[in-house]
Amino acid sequence: MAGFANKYKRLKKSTRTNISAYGLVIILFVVALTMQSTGAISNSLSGQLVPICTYIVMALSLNLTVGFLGELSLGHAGFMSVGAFSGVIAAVSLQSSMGSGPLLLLVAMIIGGLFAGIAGLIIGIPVLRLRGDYLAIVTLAFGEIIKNIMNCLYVGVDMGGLHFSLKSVNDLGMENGKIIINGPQGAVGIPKLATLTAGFILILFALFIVLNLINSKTGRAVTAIRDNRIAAESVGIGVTKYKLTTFIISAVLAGMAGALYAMNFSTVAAKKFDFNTSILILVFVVLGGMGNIVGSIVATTILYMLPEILREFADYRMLLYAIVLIIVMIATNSEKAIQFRDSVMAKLSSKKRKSQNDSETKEAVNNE
Amino acid sequence: GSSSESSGSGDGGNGSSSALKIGGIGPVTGAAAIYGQAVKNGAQIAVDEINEKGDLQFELKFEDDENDAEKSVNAYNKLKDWGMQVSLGSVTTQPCIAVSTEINNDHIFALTPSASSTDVLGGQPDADGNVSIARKECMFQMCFTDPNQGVASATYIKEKNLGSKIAVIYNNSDAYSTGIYQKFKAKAKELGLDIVCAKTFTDDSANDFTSQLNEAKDAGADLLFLPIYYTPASMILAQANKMKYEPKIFSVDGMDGILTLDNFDKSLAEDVMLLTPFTADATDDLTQNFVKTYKEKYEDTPNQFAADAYDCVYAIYEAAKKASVTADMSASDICDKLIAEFTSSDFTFSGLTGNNVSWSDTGEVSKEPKGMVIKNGVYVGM
Amino acid sequence: MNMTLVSNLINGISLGSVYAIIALGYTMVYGIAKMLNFAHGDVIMVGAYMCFCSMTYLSLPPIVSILIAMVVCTLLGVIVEVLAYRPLRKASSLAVLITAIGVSYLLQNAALLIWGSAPKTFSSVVPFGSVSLFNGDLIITGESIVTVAACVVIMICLTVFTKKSRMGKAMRAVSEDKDAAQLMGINVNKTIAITFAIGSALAAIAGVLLCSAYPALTPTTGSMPGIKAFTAAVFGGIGSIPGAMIGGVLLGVIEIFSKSYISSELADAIVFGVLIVVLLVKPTGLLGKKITEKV
Amino acid sequence: MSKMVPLPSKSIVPERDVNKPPILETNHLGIDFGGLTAVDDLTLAVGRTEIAGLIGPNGAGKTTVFNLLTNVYQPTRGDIMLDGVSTSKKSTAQVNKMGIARTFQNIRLFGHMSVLDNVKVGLHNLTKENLAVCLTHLFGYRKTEKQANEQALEYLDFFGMADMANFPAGSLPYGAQRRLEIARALATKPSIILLDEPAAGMNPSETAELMNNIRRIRDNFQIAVMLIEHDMNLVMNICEGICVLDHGKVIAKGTPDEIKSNPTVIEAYLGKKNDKKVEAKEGETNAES
Amino acid sequence: MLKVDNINVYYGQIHALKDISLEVHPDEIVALIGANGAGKTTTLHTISGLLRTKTGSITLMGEDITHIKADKLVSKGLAHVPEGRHVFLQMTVQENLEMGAYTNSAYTKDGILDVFNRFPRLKHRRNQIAGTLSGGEQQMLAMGRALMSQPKLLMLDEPSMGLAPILVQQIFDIITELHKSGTTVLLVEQNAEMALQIADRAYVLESGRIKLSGTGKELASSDEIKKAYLGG
Ligand SMILES: Nc1ncnc2c1ncn2[C@@H]1O[C@H](COP(=O)(O)OP(=O)(O)OP(=O)(O)O)[C@@H](O)[C@H]1O
Ligand SMILES: Nc1ncnc2c1ncn2[C@@H]1O[C@H](COP(=O)(O)OP(=O)(O)OP(=O)(O)O)[C@@H](O)[C@H]1O
Ligand SMILES: [Mg+2]
Ligand SMILES: [Mg+2]
Repeated sequence: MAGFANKYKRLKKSTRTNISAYGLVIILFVVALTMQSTGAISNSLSGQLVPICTYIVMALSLNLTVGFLGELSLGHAGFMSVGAFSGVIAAVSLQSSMGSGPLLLLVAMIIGGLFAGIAGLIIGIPVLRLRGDYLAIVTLAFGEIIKNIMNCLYVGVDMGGLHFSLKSVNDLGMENGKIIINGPQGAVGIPKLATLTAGFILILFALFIVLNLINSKTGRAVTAIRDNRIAAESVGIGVTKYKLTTFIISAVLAGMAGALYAMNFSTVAAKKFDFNTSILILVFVVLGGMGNIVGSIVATTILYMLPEILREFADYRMLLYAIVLIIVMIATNSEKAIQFRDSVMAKLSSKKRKSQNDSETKEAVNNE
Repeated sequence: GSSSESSGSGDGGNGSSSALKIGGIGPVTGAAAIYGQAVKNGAQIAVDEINEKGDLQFELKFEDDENDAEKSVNAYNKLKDWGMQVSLGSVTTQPCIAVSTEINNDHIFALTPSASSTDVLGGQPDADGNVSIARKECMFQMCFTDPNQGVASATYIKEKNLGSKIAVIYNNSDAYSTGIYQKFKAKAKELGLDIVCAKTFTDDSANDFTSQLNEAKDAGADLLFLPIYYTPASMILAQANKMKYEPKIFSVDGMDGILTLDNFDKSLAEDVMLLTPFTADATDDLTQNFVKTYKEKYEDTPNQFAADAYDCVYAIYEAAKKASVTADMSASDICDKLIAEFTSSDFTFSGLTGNNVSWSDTGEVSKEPKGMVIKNGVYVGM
Repeated sequence: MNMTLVSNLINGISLGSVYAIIALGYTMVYGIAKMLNFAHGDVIMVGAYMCFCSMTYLSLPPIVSILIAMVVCTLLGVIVEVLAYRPLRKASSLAVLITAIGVSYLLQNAALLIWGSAPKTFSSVVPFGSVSLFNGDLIITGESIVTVAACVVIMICLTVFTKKSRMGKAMRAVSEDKDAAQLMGINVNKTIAITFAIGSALAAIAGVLLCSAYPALTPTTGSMPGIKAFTAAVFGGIGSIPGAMIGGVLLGVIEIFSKSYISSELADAIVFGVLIVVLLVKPTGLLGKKITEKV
Repeated sequence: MSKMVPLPSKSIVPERDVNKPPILETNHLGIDFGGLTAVDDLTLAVGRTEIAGLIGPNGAGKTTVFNLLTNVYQPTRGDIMLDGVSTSKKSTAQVNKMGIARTFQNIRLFGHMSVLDNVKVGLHNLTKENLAVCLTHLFGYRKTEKQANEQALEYLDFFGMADMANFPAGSLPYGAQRRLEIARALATKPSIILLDEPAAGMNPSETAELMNNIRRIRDNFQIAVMLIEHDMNLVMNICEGICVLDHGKVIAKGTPDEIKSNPTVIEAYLGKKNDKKVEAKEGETNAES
Repeated sequence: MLKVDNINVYYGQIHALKDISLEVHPDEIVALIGANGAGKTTTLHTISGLLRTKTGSITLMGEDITHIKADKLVSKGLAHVPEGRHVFLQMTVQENLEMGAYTNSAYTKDGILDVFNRFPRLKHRRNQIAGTLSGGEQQMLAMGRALMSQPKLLMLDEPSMGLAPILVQQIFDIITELHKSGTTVLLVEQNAEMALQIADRAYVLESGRIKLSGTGKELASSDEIKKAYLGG
């Protein structure tokens, strides 16, 4: 065991991140799956599994934009929205020809990712020209615009194919068709295709993409741009190209997560993907640690379950949630807390050393 | 508001306790908290009263969903863990659509007090005959469906000849409001009513209505139809008043509660007409008792959400007794029995929101909307 | 002349002025403390509730109620600053942002527990009614007049304050370089606390005026105006006081006009769309200073 | 066109081809910031393997010239030719691909990345990894990464920094950071490298090492070097041609000896005392930092 | 005037200053020299209250200032020109100088005149945004700004960094002049040669410890110093 731990320590940092990220996800999945199949899981927890998967993918996706690209995005739920609705349209309209199975889900997720990617491209081109908080506000604006447009979107399908309208159901001009998206009422009657396994595979896919990306030439370029844009330009890195690439990849992942999300509930409405949802995902990312993949996964899981755990406190639970959030932020980020943590860590490690080799430590102390 | 919520044994099994477990879901925090809290309180009063009677015992657990479909499903799962046998669905429409699917899959009987969209029940075609969702047999509604109210409103206006030029302001980001409006529009066309202007707002812009009002005024509308909840409606009334624009105002059950608004200038609501199944000012004993208890317990005046919830619990109680449901039955068995009872032709129910109320097997309620007009700060029948 | 047009314009300016007052608070805090204080909108809500309570429950006159609201909000702002934001002075701006969101949730949920979810109808603090012009074709509400006037006065006061006063100068210095400001003898913590105090007092005024014009008061009253005002602040160039004013007013006018003449469904999309276009043409907002980064 | 160093120059590199056109030429280059003319009418040329110096008082416009050469700023007037090709309308990144690399007056490293990765970022345009390779880590990813690592290590080795490869760049001592910045610039395979005050903040022994390194860069990579420096010891010792700027204008051009004795330069830049010192203690330090 | 007694300063785990003690007497120029990362800047930051010391004490003109924060020290006569200048980049030259007189507003007008006399270059750029000044101009501005509080003890952190030879000379001339007009100076420099020339006394810092101290002349002629810092 100790030997293994040592070997693990000697690995390259990126390899270590990879192992712990994939390992964590696989272990969580196996545990959840066994619990689910043996029935040793509460309905409450079981019902949260797929949403947790989608939010983990959302957090990974946002971490790519915020943690790695270093650009604050306050409208990430917008991509989730695009993915969710395009996925729903695909699933509902293809349901009759493909049957509702994993393949339909896959197609829905791919189409969701594709359209979110297109949205990412359209939004990224103007947005990424801006800097800092201005960029943040424009992503917020785009998030609101997407929500607003989705709120006015009417889609239906009948024998003649898909019908779209931005006005009302009546303008769809359908005959005996099926309404897929009904403006502010959103989509109803979505086939429930999402499963824990699908969520797990999507997380693995997102991890694969994100981890590979950051440990590659593109990843280095992106990190370089974040650390020092001017220097990155001076060594021949086209800033826009790499920012846009990353942004689009992030959007695609968010779109796929959105499609999975929609397929887990029989209904989904544009309102869901608002500023608050964007912020929620941002909270996952920031609490997990910017650029920290494992952190994102852990923080998402814990923070998603927190309000459910706090249900016992009835009316006070959201108040408690807010207080926990503030305290955790201060405890993990304030100067004093960090100093305190460092000193505790120092003491712990020195104790460890002491137990290992008492006399040596003493000498060292004397020397100091 | 506080609740005297008894904690469940949580062993997930059915019938281990002597009380029938009723689960409710709704927003008790967040922007829509008012509706969830009203339902929670109304249902709790009914449960307390029924338990006093000493025969069939109820236990109510109410979970928060922040008016969010996802959280509503989470809350539903939590209630399942608790051992819920009968459900009150979910208070608001969107979450209830999501929850009703789960409920139907799990075969648990549900009677929602307030989620009024037809999609909650499923199986109902819209104006063009398009069906978006199949019938969920376990789902029943206590409130009018949205189309129902739209049609009723148009008919009422036509019959009583309330206005010749109609303007509508509705909440485009709200399923309830949009649902009523769409049906209203279709029916109005059929009846030859003239809608001169239809303007929308969203939850995010529910502050300033001057531009909508200006437009209605310019279009010469003499009747303003407001298929919306009373909070934005109160602002519309205030702003119209400031603009010195005084059309007749006709509204739906969402308007109920406007008179109970804290500090509201009741003169603004003078002559407002509305369709509502319940008024807190009604003089019958049932209503007066309910209002009194509610005020004592929650220091607030109940609105129709509370009344519908109260009725829901009583309807379930009566049906359960008739169908000889006992607390030790499984949720699925109870569901079968209650569906049979609710859809049987000889089951009717009288409560706060209507007399001789019955249900069809589509899950819709059939009760008479009451046309009310506000005179001197109180409701008067029209 | 088309009176509806004029009336819409006036309503837009009036709504915009409320945004502007909120935006001024945002801009102050952002400009000096360099943080997006997403809890600002909720301070507005608290201010409105305080004013409501002292008017309805204590039957105090409006002026006194406004003052009480301002005092409470000022205290609240400073307390939040000291307890939640000050420990994070050296942390990343995102950590502060998330904390601010936590504070926002906290205030909303605390208000929900204290005042309940049912809306309160706010009685206007404006003592006079509407002014009717052109035989009643054009009506200007008292609230509009007071809001616009208050907005202009506040903007002028703030501009003079930051440009001329000693504290104002200290604020500018702190906003640029906290360490250097300290070396000039400026107490950074005190300066930031005062900034929060001013911003929060403004929020109280904004809350009172907002609810006077749009009288339904709930625990979430401040959220959307908060976001809109934040947009307005960016629109005008965040950190710039006249910018916040112009941004707010323009935003209000665009909102009302797109509701009236384009589409009320898409009004918000249009507002945000205009913001994006403006930022693309002028990346730091209408009056924002260009950030000069010397290479 | 006037050459910065009159041809044939007193080149210390015998094989330099004086007949080839210069690598870098500027033509009446100028830029205004609002009312301020930061650089005006700058016309100069740098030979293929020349070490050229750009000196002048603070605020003379030296850094601005570098910013113009790398298209960080777009010139108000004039144009720049790199190896006979105009660089106008190009982005900084494109100019780098054309062959101009630089360092910065205030160090701009990628502080959170490792030393090795900093150089690998420099190798960016020479590493053949398309997006598909990046996302999948297939299609020869290992091979290209290995190559990149080896190349990067070579550059580090050149500056004796190979043993620091895995440290975060931000944690390096100051002198090493300066060297790393140069290594990163070199990794882009430029035909001319621009160094903005490379000796700033260095002590005399570090400076001596730097001088040596600059010569090695030129000899080894056969490229031109243009540097800005206030350390006259360094400038006078290694530059073959020097251009003196003041108020954005060229006030003198020539060999170190010519510059040292130019009264205008002494007046504007070197100062009387300093000048004496430079003469007196030639070869010794007169280090500025 | 200033007495630093056995201070130990940490950055998290890093022990940056180890038992540093030094003294500055009235009307002295004391130089603090040492290689990069020796801890010179840290020492100045600790004295001026921007950093805390774990142990030891700092006394300024007889008053214990160990726990006094930076902003209170300005009015006690301490001015610190930080490394990297830290001028207010978005303010004009004039505004920067006005900020310098924050605790000393009565002196603003005269002070600005005085600074412009010393640094005529700044006068021409008085309305330019400081962020666009060249390095040397910014250094002058930072010094000028510090002088606006009419300090008794002026601490300078590498004032000659990045300056043209002629300006380095000027800066050192100004320091000597300031000293003559009664300001005590604590000077941190990498440019050991120049610093030792004008310093009455000097301390040599190495890896967070005081390694040597003595008069400027002594140190300038010490072999050890010559080797390490003077390129000899
Ligand atoms: N972005 C800008 N906007 C306005 N003025 C600028 C800008 N960049 C530089 N300047 C001005 O141009 C002049 C030249 O600056 P530059 O940085 O090129 O000087 P330098 O010669 O490098 O000086 P130093 O040796 O001190 O670094 C300065 O007066 C500076 O104020
Ligand atoms: N903010 C910081 N966090 C961690 N370590 C630091 C920090 N600042 C300085 N150090 C470390 O403290 C030590 C002393 O640094 P300091 O800046 O005081 O040196 P210096 O003598 O001023 O050097 P220079 O000549 O480069 O200015 C160095 O080892 C440095 O790495
Ligand atoms: Mg320069
Ligand atoms: Mg230093």
